[in-house]
Amino acid sequence: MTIHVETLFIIIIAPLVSGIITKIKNNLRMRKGQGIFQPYHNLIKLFYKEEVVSENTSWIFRITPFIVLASVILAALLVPIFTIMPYARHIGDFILIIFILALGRFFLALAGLDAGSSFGGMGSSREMFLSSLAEPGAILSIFAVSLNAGTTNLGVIFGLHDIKLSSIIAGFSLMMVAIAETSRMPIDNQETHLELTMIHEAMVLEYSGRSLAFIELASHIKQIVFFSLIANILFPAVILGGNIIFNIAAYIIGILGISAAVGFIEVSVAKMRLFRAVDFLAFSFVLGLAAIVISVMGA
Amino acid sequence: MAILPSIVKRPKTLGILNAVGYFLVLSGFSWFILKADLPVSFFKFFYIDALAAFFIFTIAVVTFAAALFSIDYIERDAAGLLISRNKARAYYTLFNLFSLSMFLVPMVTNLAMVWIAIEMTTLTSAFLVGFYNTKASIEAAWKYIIICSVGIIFALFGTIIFYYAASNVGVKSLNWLNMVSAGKGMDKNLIKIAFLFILVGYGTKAGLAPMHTWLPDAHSQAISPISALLSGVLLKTAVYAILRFAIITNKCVGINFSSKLFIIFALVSLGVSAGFIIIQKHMKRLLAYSSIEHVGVIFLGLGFGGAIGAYGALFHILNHAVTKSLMFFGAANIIKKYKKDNMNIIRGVVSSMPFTGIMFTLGMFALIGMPPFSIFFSEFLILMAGFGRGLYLASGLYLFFIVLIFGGILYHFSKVLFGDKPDDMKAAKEGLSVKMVFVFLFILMAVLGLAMPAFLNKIIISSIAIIEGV
Amino acid sequence: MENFFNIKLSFLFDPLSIFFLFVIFAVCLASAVYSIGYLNKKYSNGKIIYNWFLLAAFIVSMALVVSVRNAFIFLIAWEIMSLVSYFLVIFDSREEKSIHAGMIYLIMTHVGTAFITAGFLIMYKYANSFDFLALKNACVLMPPNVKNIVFLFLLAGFGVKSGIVPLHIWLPYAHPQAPSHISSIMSGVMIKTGIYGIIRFIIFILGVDSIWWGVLVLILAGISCLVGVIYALMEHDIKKLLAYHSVENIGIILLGVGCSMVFLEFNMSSLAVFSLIAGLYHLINHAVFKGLLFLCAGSVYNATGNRDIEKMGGLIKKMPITAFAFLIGAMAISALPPLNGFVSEWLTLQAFFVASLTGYMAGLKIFFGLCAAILALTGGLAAACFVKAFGMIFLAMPRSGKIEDATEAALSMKIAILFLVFLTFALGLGAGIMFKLLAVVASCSTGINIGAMNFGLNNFMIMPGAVSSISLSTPLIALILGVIIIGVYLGLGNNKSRKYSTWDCGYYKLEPRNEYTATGFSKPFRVAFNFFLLPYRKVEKIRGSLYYIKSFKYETFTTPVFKKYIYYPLIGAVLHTAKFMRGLQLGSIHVYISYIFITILVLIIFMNRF
Amino acid sequence: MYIFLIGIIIMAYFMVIAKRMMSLIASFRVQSVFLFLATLFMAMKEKSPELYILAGLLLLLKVILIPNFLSNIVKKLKMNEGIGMFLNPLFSLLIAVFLTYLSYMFTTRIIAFKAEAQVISFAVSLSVTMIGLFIMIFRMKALSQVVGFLVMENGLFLAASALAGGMPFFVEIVIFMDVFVSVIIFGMFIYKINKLFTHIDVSKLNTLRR
Repeated sequence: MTIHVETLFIIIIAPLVSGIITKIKNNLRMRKGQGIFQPYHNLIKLFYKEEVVSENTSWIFRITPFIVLASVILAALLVPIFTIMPYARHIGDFILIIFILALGRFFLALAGLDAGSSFGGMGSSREMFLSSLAEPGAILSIFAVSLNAGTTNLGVIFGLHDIKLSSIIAGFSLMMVAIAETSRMPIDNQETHLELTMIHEAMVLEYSGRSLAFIELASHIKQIVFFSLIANILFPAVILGGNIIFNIAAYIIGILGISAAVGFIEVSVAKMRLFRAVDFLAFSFVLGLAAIVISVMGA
Repeated sequence: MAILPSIVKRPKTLGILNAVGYFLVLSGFSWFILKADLPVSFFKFFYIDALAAFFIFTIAVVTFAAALFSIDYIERDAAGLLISRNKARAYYTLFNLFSLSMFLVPMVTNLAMVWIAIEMTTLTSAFLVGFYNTKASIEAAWKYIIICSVGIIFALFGTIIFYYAASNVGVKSLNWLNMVSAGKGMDKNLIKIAFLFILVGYGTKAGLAPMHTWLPDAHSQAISPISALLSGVLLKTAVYAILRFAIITNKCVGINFSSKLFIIFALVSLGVSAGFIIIQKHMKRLLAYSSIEHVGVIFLGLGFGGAIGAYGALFHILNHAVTKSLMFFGAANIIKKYKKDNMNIIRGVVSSMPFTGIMFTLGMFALIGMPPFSIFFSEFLILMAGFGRGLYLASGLYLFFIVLIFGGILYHFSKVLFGDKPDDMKAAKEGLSVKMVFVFLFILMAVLGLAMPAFLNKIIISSIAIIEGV
Repeated sequence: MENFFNIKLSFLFDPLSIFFLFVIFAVCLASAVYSIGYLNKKYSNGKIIYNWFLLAAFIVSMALVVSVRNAFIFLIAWEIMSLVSYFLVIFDSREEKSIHAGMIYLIMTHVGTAFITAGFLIMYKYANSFDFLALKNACVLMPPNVKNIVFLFLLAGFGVKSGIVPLHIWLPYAHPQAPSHISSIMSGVMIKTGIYGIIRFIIFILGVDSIWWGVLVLILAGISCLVGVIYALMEHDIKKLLAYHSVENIGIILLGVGCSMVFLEFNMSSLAVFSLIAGLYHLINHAVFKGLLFLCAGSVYNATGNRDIEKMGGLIKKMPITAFAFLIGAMAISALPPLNGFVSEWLTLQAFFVASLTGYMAGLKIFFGLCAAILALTGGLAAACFVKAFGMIFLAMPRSGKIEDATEAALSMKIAILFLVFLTFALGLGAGIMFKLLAVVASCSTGINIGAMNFGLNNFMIMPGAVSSISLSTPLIALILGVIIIGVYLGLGNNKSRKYSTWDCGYYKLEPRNEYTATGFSKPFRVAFNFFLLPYRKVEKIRGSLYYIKSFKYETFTTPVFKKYIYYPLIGAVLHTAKFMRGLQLGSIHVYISYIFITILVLIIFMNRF
Repeated sequence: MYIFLIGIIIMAYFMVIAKRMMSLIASFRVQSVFLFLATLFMAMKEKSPELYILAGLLLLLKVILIPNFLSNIVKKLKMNEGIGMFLNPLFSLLIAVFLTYLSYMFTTRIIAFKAEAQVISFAVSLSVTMIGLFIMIFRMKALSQVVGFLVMENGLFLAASALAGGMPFFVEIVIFMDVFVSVIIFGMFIYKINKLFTHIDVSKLNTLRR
């Protein structure tokens, strides 16, 4: 029954990772910055705030937060964290994760359109645009990784006993996808609410109170799901032997490393124009293709 | 029957009597086919074998339909003072002479007599083409009679050479049977030349491109029941003549010579008709060009040869006769109703004259070879023959042209048939006789494909035997 | 020869036919029920009877097409199907537009039929019979180059019917013009008869002969996917949008089929069966949810009287059930778990994965990877497109006055729609069972015996053990999602909230014209794919005076690439030749006679050539 | 024998270059006379009564009746003068000669005849037919087309009687009748044309196109 613990664990630490990233950014920017537990405070605050709902909205707007939350939690269930076999290995595989996340995104985009404000529409449009362009890169990197394992079964994949060049490249490709999906720089900027630049934030602009809390939480979880995948691809737990302690250690190191990288990227690059983002994703696609080629070559 | 008009005065009764007469002819002849064991020949001048019987049957069908249709048509013309009563009577006289001469063609056994009969059809129908004495119709008639006579001269030339070739091997007669029997020994070159002349000569009459030029004019200007006769059966009589000579030729120089010629002419005709159909404006001219197309198809079938090809060709002759006459009658009604022939102006026929419209629509789909109508089957058979003989290029071209023509006709007629009718126009009622014609033809059109009548199948099969010269 | 005309009307009820019959009857049942309410007020009684007559004929002909066992009768049924559907397309035959659409449709499909006929007749030459099984036996002896030609002919012929790019142009014309229940049948079922033809005549009868067949099909399929979905994104006429999505989904189906053709050539039987299953599964899924979407579109069209989604909005409040149904359809077609579209796309992706794992040559492996990428991109774009469609039609504020008095559809229409919604769920959640059934169909049509294979068949999950060690269980997905949603909702859902108008940056009142438009929504895609769409715009200033501009009119268009660079040149060439030929017949009798003269001379000169 | 043939061919040339309708008809008459003589000659040679009768018919129809009929038309319609042609006489004459040459070559090349006489007469008849057609092609007036038609007819008759010593008798008779009837019908149509168009220049009859 450690499994539930795992999933609960990442659901709990998910906001923390965001906090850490923010902390790292602030430190890099020579600021004091907020504590790493700030996201929790935000969530709690939002959770007890009164909710303001636009009167144009329909039930779509209402159920979206729950669906989004559910989808990311299901994704979290699919991801192996420190034990090889994920809880939900009978439910599906690596490919399913992409589709599950797509479900949440679909409803978020609808909700963005629901209120009838042009920000929401703009946000949904851009979100769908970027995510649809991110799909090929994601699927290629998944394929590359899975080709090394001979299956798309996550448990088997992360049970690999050797680490291949193609997997690493695929990991980087997935990293870029993750940046796009978790609306980080240089694709999107979580910090600003400047109308013309925001993407994810614009989409959820109409949400407030508890619904917003759910959506925030969902995006934290989504982020950690991606990070866990990448961490498991780049530093598979098994390098350190099957021991559970070592696994946890490896996992935490991985997550921290990735967070650091993300934080560093966020402060060091400027946000791209929407149509430059296409090139960014195209690059991830090319990386994924390269990964496939290499893994077909057998490296 | 030619005397009939001199007795009866009123166009209507005249027409009815006429139609009844042709009905008797049709039914009598069908009975004759059923009963008599072909071939039969009486006093060595008339000779009816299966092939002839088949053609006579076709002619009988179409003439009957035309006669039935004429009743209403002529009466309305006479009522509308387009033509005087005498003119109406003249019409029936000519009609009868015309159909008599057409009936004569397959009946006589002497090839020169065949030639004369065909020349007679030209001479009699010329007046029917120029019936309305308008400038256009007279022009059409002149072109028709001149071009056909020129063609027919060559046909006679060919006949003479045939006769010479036959007499060289000691058969001093133009009797078809003797010539066939003598076929083997004749001088090959001579026969070849003769057949070329025959093909060009009768081909002119049959409307093979590039000798087809008279056809669209004549068909479009002729009085409508006659247009049906012209493209329904007149062309077929010429085909019959060519067929007769082709049999002799094949006996003498082998199948390939004639089949090559047939295929070439057929493809040219298909191509020409396709081009002209696509850019056509006038309904009856379009139908005329489609007749050229179908004659091409028939010759393609004869050219592809083999049992299947010949079957397809003969079957196609009947189908085309039926369908095309239906189309011409429909066009006649439409043109009478809308007072114009330009397909860019006529709209919404289905809503303005439901019965004719629906019949015309179905006829159109039959004409462009859609199942379950009969033409689909014959065209398919011919295609089968083509592929069966491995003539891929010819068959491919055939398919290509068929598709082009399909597109062209659909493009023109779908606009004419559907769409909005002119506001001032109210839905029309057709006369009983007209309805009868349409129903009669439509039944033939629909039934022939699905369920071939046994006796027809029988005579077609045995005429194939004749064509293949066994 | 004598017995040519009494070909016996004989049937071949193998699993493949039965599968297609099921698809046909499922969708046609819904559409027929739907049409009761749909036609009710709009048309006269005569028109309605006419509709029923045509509908019956249509269904029967389709059923014949997929169940006869004789190529000639198949051809007849095929043509009759086209003819009847033509009459259905021009059902509102008063509009020039629908006449034009019907014409394009019939001409295109006739071109296809010509190809099919040619293919059949070449096969007949070897078999001397039109019976399927006889053909099948004869095709074994056929020389490979002939086989290739037949393959190309059949692919072209059936490709027209199923709307493979670049033969797809008739779809966006014909589907919108037909009445909606007909569009749902045409797009849901009729274009599938093309797929049936491909499976029956290329896989079953002809037998895959070389790798490039499969690869060609895959390439065409990939192109169809992308082109279809991109055009759909640019389209704002709801029914045209759906029609383009049919092109896309046909592409997805063919991805599965082509993959299986490649495997057949490698004779990796289990994989061949598996990927064919994927294709068939997507086929039935598409039939169901596309039928559903078209019916919903029809209800919307009935309620609002137009098809332009820019003029809609807020309908979810007026017609909740239709909105719900449309949402389900949209989720299914954008492959969102746990609905059926997801299952088949997942299967297809698995097929590609295994292909790129075990394909013989490296190049092929990478090619399969690319196919997967294309499929993924297509899925993403489809999702975007349906966010646009659903959002613009049902959400936010009405964009035109017409919407205000829109009402929910009639009872029969609702029943039909909900029936299809049920099927969508059933196909999604019953994936295990469907997989089992389809395995039988696929094995029959590939002639591979799956008895030996370990397909780990299970009612609750797909475990293609023969292919790889993974499993997918849609019921569990649904269960978990449901539990979490309901749990969270009951546990934490209730919260004090108040209604207030949307935040409008202090702008005094938010109006529909402030809303985001469909054009705006698809702008990023238009820019991203401009290399293919070749968009251009027209800005029109209506000036009050030299200095004062009353209003702007901004229109944007995309160039119809295929029409412009393939079809117009062809038609132009034909017309040009025809116009040129016009010179042959200028009415001069002398010229006419000289034709005869020249003919004679030429014939005499070349006599010995004949 | 050859004299007649040469006469026939020469007359054909005359017709090609003839400038006035009357001279056209006249030369046709003369040609028919030659034809008649040729037939008579053959009749004497072969001693066949049928050929005698044919010759008689020829004389009656082609030498007397038809030319008179035509010239009546000419007189009635007053269009003796100016007989339009598309080519100038010299050039058309060249073409006519070329046609003769062609048909001679053709005859000698292709067909294996029994007797020399037949070769010549066949060549002549063929060329006469061709020339008749040629006349129909390059003469504008309707009447001249009729004459061309008759010339072709003459060629045919020559061929028939030269090659096969005449077709079966009754056939010949009927053909004669047929020709006569058709000429009369042509005449009627010419009258109609003249009535409607006030000219018989058929090159202007080109309203029906494509």
